[in-house]
This record gives sequence, C-alpha cells and structure tokens, in this order.
Amino acid sequence: MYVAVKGGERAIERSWDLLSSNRRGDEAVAELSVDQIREQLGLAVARVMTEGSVYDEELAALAIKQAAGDLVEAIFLLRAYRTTLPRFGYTVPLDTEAMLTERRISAAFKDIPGGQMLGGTYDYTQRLLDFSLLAEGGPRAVNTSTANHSAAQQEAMPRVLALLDKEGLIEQEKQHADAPEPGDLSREPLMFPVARPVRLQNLARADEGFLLAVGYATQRGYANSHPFAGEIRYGEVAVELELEELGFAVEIGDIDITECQMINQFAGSGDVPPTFTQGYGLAFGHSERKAMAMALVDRALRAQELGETVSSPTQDAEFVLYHSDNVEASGFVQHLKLPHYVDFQSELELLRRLRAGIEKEAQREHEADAQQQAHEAQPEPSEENAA
Amino acid sequence: MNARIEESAMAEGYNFAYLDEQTKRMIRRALLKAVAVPGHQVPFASREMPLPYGWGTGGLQVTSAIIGRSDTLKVIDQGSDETTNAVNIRRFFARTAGVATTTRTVEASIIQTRHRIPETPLTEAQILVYQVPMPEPLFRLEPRVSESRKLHALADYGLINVKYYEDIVQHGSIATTYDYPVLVNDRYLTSPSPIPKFDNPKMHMNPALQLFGAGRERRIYAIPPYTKVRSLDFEDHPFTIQQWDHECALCGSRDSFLDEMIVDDAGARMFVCSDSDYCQERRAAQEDA
Amino acid sequence: MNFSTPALPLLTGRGLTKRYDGRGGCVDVDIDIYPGEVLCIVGESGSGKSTLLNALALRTPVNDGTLHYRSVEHELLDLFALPMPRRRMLARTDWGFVHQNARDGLRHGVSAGANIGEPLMANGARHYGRLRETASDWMNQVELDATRIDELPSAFSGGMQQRLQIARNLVTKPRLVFMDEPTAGLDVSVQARLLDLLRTLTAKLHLAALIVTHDIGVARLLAHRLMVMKDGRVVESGLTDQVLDDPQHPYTQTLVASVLPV
Amino acid sequence: MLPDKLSSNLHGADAAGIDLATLTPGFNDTVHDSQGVFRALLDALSRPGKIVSIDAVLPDLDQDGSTAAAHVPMAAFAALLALADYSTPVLLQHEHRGLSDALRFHTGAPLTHDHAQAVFAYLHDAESMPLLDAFSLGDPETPENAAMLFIRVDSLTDGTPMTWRGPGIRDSHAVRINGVPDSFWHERALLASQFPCGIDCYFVHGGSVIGLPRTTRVEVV
Repeated sequence: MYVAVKGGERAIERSWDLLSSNRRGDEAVAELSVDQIREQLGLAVARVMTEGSVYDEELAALAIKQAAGDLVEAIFLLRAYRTTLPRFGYTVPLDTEAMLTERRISAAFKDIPGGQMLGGTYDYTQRLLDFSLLAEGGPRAVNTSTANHSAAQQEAMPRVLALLDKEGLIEQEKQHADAPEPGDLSREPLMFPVARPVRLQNLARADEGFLLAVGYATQRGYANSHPFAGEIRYGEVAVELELEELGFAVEIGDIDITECQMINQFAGSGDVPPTFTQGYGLAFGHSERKAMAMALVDRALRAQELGETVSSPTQDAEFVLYHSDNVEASGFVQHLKLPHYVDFQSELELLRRLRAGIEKEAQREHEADAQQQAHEAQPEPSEENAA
Repeated sequence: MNARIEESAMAEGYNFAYLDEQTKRMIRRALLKAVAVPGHQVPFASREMPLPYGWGTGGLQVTSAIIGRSDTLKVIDQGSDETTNAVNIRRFFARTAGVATTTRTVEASIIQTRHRIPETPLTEAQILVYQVPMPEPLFRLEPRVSESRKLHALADYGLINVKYYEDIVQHGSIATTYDYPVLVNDRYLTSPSPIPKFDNPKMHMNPALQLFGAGRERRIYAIPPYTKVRSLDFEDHPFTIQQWDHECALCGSRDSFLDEMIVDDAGARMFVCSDSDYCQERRAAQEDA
Repeated sequence: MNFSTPALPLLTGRGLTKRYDGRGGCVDVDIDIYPGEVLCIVGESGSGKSTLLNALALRTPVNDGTLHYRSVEHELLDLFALPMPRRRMLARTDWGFVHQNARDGLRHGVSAGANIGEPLMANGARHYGRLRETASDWMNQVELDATRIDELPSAFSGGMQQRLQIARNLVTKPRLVFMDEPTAGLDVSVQARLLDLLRTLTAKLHLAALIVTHDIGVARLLAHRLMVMKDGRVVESGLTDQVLDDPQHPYTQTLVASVLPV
Repeated sequence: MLPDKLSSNLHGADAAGIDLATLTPGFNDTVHDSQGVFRALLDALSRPGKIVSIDAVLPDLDQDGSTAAAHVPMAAFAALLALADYSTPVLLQHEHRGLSDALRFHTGAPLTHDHAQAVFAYLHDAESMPLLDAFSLGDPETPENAAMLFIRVDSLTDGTPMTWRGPGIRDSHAVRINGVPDSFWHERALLASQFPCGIDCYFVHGGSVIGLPRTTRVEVV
C-alpha cells in the first residue's frame, strides 16, 4: 500500500536539532564565543564582511559561529540579514591616502616616501606547524597589545602611483567632471556592458577563491597584464556621511580596509605615448590576497576599453561577473538537491521511448534479413524438377 | 659576515635541508637530465615547501637537493642579501642544513638568486640556482602547455620572432626588458627567469653551472658551464643592454644595475647598486686605496 | 591548357580512406600530383573533397592507404612513417596551405608584414629590414597596397585577407600548395581577380597546387587536371577540358550542366 | 664473463631471496654520501671529459672468489646507490649477484632485461655492449626519458686521444679513455641527428668517472 511521503515538517525540525548539536560538538569542550571568533579569527571575519558586504565584525563573527565555520554559509547569512537594513544614503568616497596604515609595501621601488612598512604578515613566517599553539594558554608570543592599532602610523604616505604620475608615466584614475554617478549593484541588476565602478562592486563582493583562480590565470598567460604590486596598504580609514540637514560631512566611524594598486602593462598607440595602466582592489579588514586578486581581475576586465585583444575568459566581463558571487553560485549548484522527480520522470519516459523505437527497428531489419536468407537458401524449383 | 650555525640551532626533527631522500633523488635525476639537454624544461614532482608557491620553492628544492655540509650558501633577491625573502630563505637553510652562509659572492659555493645575476664574475667552483616563476618562454603567446611543448620539441620558434618583429613595428625596438628569452646551445628557447636583460650576457659561456627551479610550474632546467646563450634579436636590431646616465650614489659604479629610489614627496630620486655585495666590495676597495 | 606531365609525380596517394563515424570521409582514393601542375578536386559539399585535401596535407590521419612525396633531394618519403619533426619541417618549407576563410590562416594579433614574415622567421630569417622588404614585395605580388604593411589583418577586406594568406604561404617558395575553396565566400568580382592572380602565380612560380572547390568555373579557369568526387569516391578524372567538355560519368554531366555560363 | 644469452634468465629464477649473509653494505651515511656522489656526477656531466673522483666509502663489490675482471668499479656502484630507486628499472649487462642484491636491498630498484625500460644500465664489458639505440632515447617532447649508461672502461687516462667539444667545455678537451670500441663512437655519432633524443653516459674506472652527455661532439683523432 503506497504511503505518500509526508512528515516534511518533522524531518526539518529533526534536522535543526541535529545541526545545532553538530555545531555545538562535544559538550565537554567550552562553547566558542562570538568575541573569540571576532578577536582570534579576524581574517575569517574580514572575508565574511567583505563578501557579505556588511561591515560589522560582531555580526560576521556570529554568522561564522552559526555556520560552524562554513564561510560561504556565513556570507549568505550576512547577505540575507543585510536585506533587512534600511538604506540611509551614500558615504563620501573614502580617502585611503589619509589611512592610519598598519602595513604598507610596494614591490615597484626599493624604497618609497613614508617607507616600506612590513607590519604583521604571514609572508615571512616559515610555514612550519607551530606545535606550541597546541598548548592551551600558551606563552604570549609577543606583547600583542602594542602590535595592533597603536603601532599604526599617521605620517603622510603619498601614493606610489602618484609619484609615477609626476612623470606622466601612469594613467590616473581621475574622475572627469561629467562622469555619471556609479551604479549601485545592490539596487540594480547587472546589465552589460558594465562600467568599471559597477564591475569593481561586483569584484569587491566576489568569492575570493574564484577571484584568486581568475587572477592566477591572468599571470599564466590567459591575459597579458605584466602586473607589479605598485602599492598595498592596510589600516584604518574614517567613514564620513554628508547629512543634508547639516550641510557638511560627519564622521560616522572607522573601518579597517586593505587596498591594492597594481601597475600593469603599458598601453599606448601611435599618437598616445604609452603609459603604465592600473588594476585596483579593495576589501574589508586585512584581506591582502583578496585585494591583490581583485586588482588583477579588474585590470584584465579593462582589456576592451584599453583596446587590447580579448583573448581569454579572464578578460570576458560576462563570464567573470556572472559567476563571481558565491551566494548565487552556492545556491544554484546546491539547488540540484531539491526534488526534480517530475522532470526526471519525463526524461525517463523519453529515453525509454527512444530505446523502444530503436529495438523495434532492429527487430524489423532482423526479420527482413532472415526472410532474405530463407529466400536465397531455397533451390530454384524449376531446375530441381528438371534434373 | 660568514655565520656558521651550530648543529643545535638546526630545527630538530627535520631532514637535512628539509627534503626527504626520496624527493632529493628524484630532483637529482631531473637535474642530470636537465644538464644533458641544455635549456629543456624537465618536469619534476615538485613538493609543497614551507614557503608559498611563487616565492622561490623551485630554487629552494634545487638547492636542498644539491647542498652539502661543506657548502657555503649565499641568497639574494633583487641583487641584495638583505631583502626580506633572501633573509627568510637563508635562515631556512641555516636552520634545516646548518650550512655556512655568506653575503660575499666570492665566498659562496652555491648562490640562490631571484631576479638578478651577481655583478662579480662567477668561477667553475660555483653553482648559481635561479628561482623561476614562469619557465615557459612562450607562455604569453601560447599559454597552453600542451601546445608550447610541441613547439619546443620541433624547435618551431617563429611565434616569438613574430612578437619581436611586431614590437619593432609598434615601439621601434624589442619591448622586452626582463625575462628576455635566450636560445641555449643554438637549440632550446629558454626563460632566463625575470632577470633584467642587462644580466643576459652574463649567462653566455659562464664558468659556473646554472640551474633553474620552477616549483609551482614543476619544471627544472639547466645551462651547463661554457654554453652558448644568445638573446633573441634581429641582425639589424641587435640585443643591447641598458646604459645608465647616473652612477651609484654610494660607490660611483656606472657598469652595474642601479636601483632607483624615491627619496622625498617631490619625487627626487637616488640611484644605488642593486647588487649590495658588489657595491660593498667596491666601497671597501675605495677605502683601502 | 597544355601541360606536359613530367615523368615523376610530386605526391602519390594510393587507396586513401578516411571514414568519420557514418558520414563524409573519402574511400579508396588514388591520386598523383606532378610538379608545376594545378589539380582541382570538384564536388558538392559532403563529397569528401575537403577530407581528402586535409589527409593529403597530413592534417588529419587516415584509416587506410599510402602517401609518398618526392623531396627536393629526389628522395621518396613515406609520409605516414615520417617522424613528426620531419613532417613539420616539410609543412614549413616545401608546402603551403591556404584556408577557405583567411581567419583560420592568419595571426590576427599582429600586422600584415608580421604575418607574411613569420614563415621566413620560423625558417631562421633574422634581418628585420629584409623581412619587411620581402613582405612588402609579396604584398605587391598579391596586388595589395604595400604601404599598409603595418596594419592588422582585421583592417583588410575578406578578399584582401585571402591575398595576405596567399602571400604568407608563397613567401617560402613552396613546391606544393593546398587550397581549400580559396575564393569561396567572396563576391564574384573579387573572386575573378583573385583567380586571375592565382593563375599567374602558379604558372610563374611553377607551383604544384591542389585546389578543392565546388565551383566548376574555378576549376575550368585554374586547373590542368580535374577530379570529380561524389560520396567520398572519385567518379571521374582527367584533363580539365576533356572532363568538362565531354563528361562521361552521369554525375559529372549533371554537375557540368548545372553550371551557369561563367 | 657470462655471455648475454645465459644471463637473460637471471630475473625470474633467483629473484626471491636476497642472501643477507653475503649482502654488500651500502653507504654508511646515506644522506651525506648520496649528496657527495651526486655532486661528483653533476660536475662530471656538466664538464664532459673532466675526470671526477667519487670519494664515497664503499666496500669492494667482488663476486665470490672470481677474478678482478668481475670487480664492479666503486664509482658505478656508488652512482647507482645514489640515484636509483623503486621508480628506476636498472639493467645489468651481465648477471652480478653481489651488485643486483645490493641494489635491490639498498635502493629498491627493480632489475630489468628490457633495454627500452632501463633508466640506468651498468655495462661491465664495453666490448660486447648492446646497440645504443636498443636503449630508450626519449622522444622530442620528453628527451629526459632517455637511459643513462655506466660503462666500465680499462682506463680514463691512457687511451687513444680524442677531442671533445660542446656545452660544458670552454673550447675543446683532450680525452684519453681506454677500452671503448670504435663501434660505440660510430653509433653515438649516428644518434646526434636525433637530438634532443639521445643517450647520456658515464665512463667508470675505480673511484672515478668521466661524463658524456648527448650534447658532446666527439672527434676521434
């Protein structure tokens, strides 16, 4: 007797319980606090904020805890929450030159005004597992309190790329007066062809893994951008909002960001003298790999506007921008789990019909051959009688 | 500074020079075949190292496979022993192999380098190990490795000449200034690694053995000593190297590669030898004189 | 069209068979091409003529048959046994291959001069000035304006790109050129001038050419000898005038009859 | 000397046990000895014609009580110990129990009779050496897959003089190897046109080697 599959609700509730118990893990182990995540998993928080496109360290930490460390799930939680937030307006463009920098390096020059500032980085740690961290409450490696913001420098740090501009060697990212307001990707859907400001918004919230792969490809010949890390800076920047009633901008807070400017292959033709070109990347928190990959992809996507031949997918805006968002990608890839038995049924039926048809055809041919042979095997009736 | 690290300071629990013997044997066989077919990229099973891909893992694995207790190691990046990556790699070998290290080119038996060839001429007793990001000289014109391999197999190098012909059409001269491909032993087109073209002539008929390690791309190749290395050019657009109209602010040299440093906001510049050891030696000599 | 066939053929194919799964391909074709001779293979689309051309030019492997080529040193080479490097060398020096549309036969990222000069550079030419002279000389030979030597192929019209492709293939003075529908897709006036050019060049350079076309008019204008193909087989072959004026095979007759007077 | 035919059934019959009692010891310091041997081999192949001594400490490899002729030069044994492993089939021209047991035990290298499979080959008797092109020559895309031969010779210093040129040699190098048949040089010259395919060899005598990569041009004076 066929029992229809019911009990969906019970199954879902049961799975919630399972989920929360899996997330909690062994009760004997102290529960992970949101503060611990925010303080000690800051780089994960930075990624979730960047791709979740909400700058709130606590919410991002909460999302990570709730998602049991699955960052793509956490990003999704933050994006969904973001929808509930009203839009006050647009801030004044961030002045990243006035950044309180904690780290600032350039690969293009041995030394730069304001100095190369190594700051805290994994770059020169030798990737040997440090087993001392296994011990709970291990020795405090270094007096970390001094290592955070207080070590940041306020001293003027002019942009390396501005120095190149003094000799007119690099195209400048100056906004010309009549430039239209940049679109807002969270309000209007992506419509091609896409202006660079909107492309940058897409790349800013794009999945870091995807950007990394596409950026890597541009270095291996799938675009031809000869990148140099012109400048990478990480630090604190003030956020200001212009309030109509006051008529001037008010600082509403500070955020940590990482900014990367790549110096790329020079472009120029007969009449226009060749200059270096730029790729730009920006991300919340200390997200250097993201900012660098973004700058590589940004430059690759500018191939068309710089008159370069578009020869690879990394330069194809539709390919890159339509597939960069991991909330979309994760959703659509995993939607295949949803029941499809109605469609599958129709495919099944078609397949059976086709196979049946072929079998019938083969059967018919077989009979025809059999008749043919039977006909040839018979001796000519006339001769036999005559013999 | 010739620091000998005592045995105890070496990281305990790690193989001599980090790699296990099995991996060393595999790399050593690849090195011998690389020497036998100068300029040909020999694939090898490159291992992850405690250094990111693209930061010198190929050079690290080659040095690790050839280095012995009696060797003296020098490591430079952009020509200087003091750059952070050079310091990092030198310390790595001090910890895992306990070998003597030096910053003086003349004292080193093995020199691992990124982006420069030392100004001081090398001898037959030395081995130069290059860190190589992109071993395939044709990658910008033909990114697919399956295709570029065929071009090498057949010495079918029309493609790169077309690029240089076109450079001359567009820019009046060949527009490659670093990683300038060379023809080794009149047969293999080879990437010298991203050294400035200024250094290319030093590769020709060099008394020292030159080994190239590309970790991320998993290739090893070699230029044996006293081997013909010719930079690609046209007869009427011959290969030329950069001449400076400045001299080194510290040692006055005019024939070494100079780094340009921006000293103030107004963009004032200063030029200094990129090879710190060479500059140091010249200054020491000038003081004695 | 008088042409005394010299004793030894340049290229000899016997029993050449190439089957794709169920459709197209060519079956059991015998063929000889003599130095300086222009041989046209005529057939409708799907007749297997392009398959045969690509098989002869060693661009697609065959299922069966033999192919021999007489090198400039009068050495008879078994092409199917020739190691890859020798085959590639042959393709770069002795042979040319003109594609139906120029897009497949040109390098679009570089100038016309670079396109024409590339085969010479691949064979070791190292003098920029002389390369340019040769390239502009060849642009004149194919009736292109040599002052446009530095323009990209995309700046040239379809017919002009085809001339560029022809120049790129003839610059190394090959002994045998394969042409896949060289004038197809061009409007009639451009076609006529291009055919005229091909005729003068093949004669002047004493060039053996194997031309595949569906157009009887092209065959009549260019070819010394003709082969008619249908469903992968050679149904008729012989001197051009004989075949066209007195076709024996019914298929050839319909083919000839269906042609509008050129 | 066992003629080729007889030794061909070597592999199957006694592959089973390695007689530990008579097993010849390998390097006493594998890590550093292997490194030293390798550097000597690298130097020899980088500078063809140069006589390079291998100063690893290895016992003599004698077959039980047989004449000196059966004695495998230390340089060949050291080189195979340093380079061979499970992934490199080794071919011995003549059956040599001591050497094959030592190689199988210390390096795990499989022994083979198929010349085309051999990554390394020890040729004890240069006069009756197999044809060069019986070995793998590599192919144009992977010339590194060619075999490497260790050829025992009577002397590295008092043979008829030859002039070597090519990579690794500033201009030319006078080389006096004794005990290599003319047929070897003739066969090798024929392979030159197939570069990058070819064969790389070491001539071994006692504790010394001379390297001969495929790029070296040999002029028999």
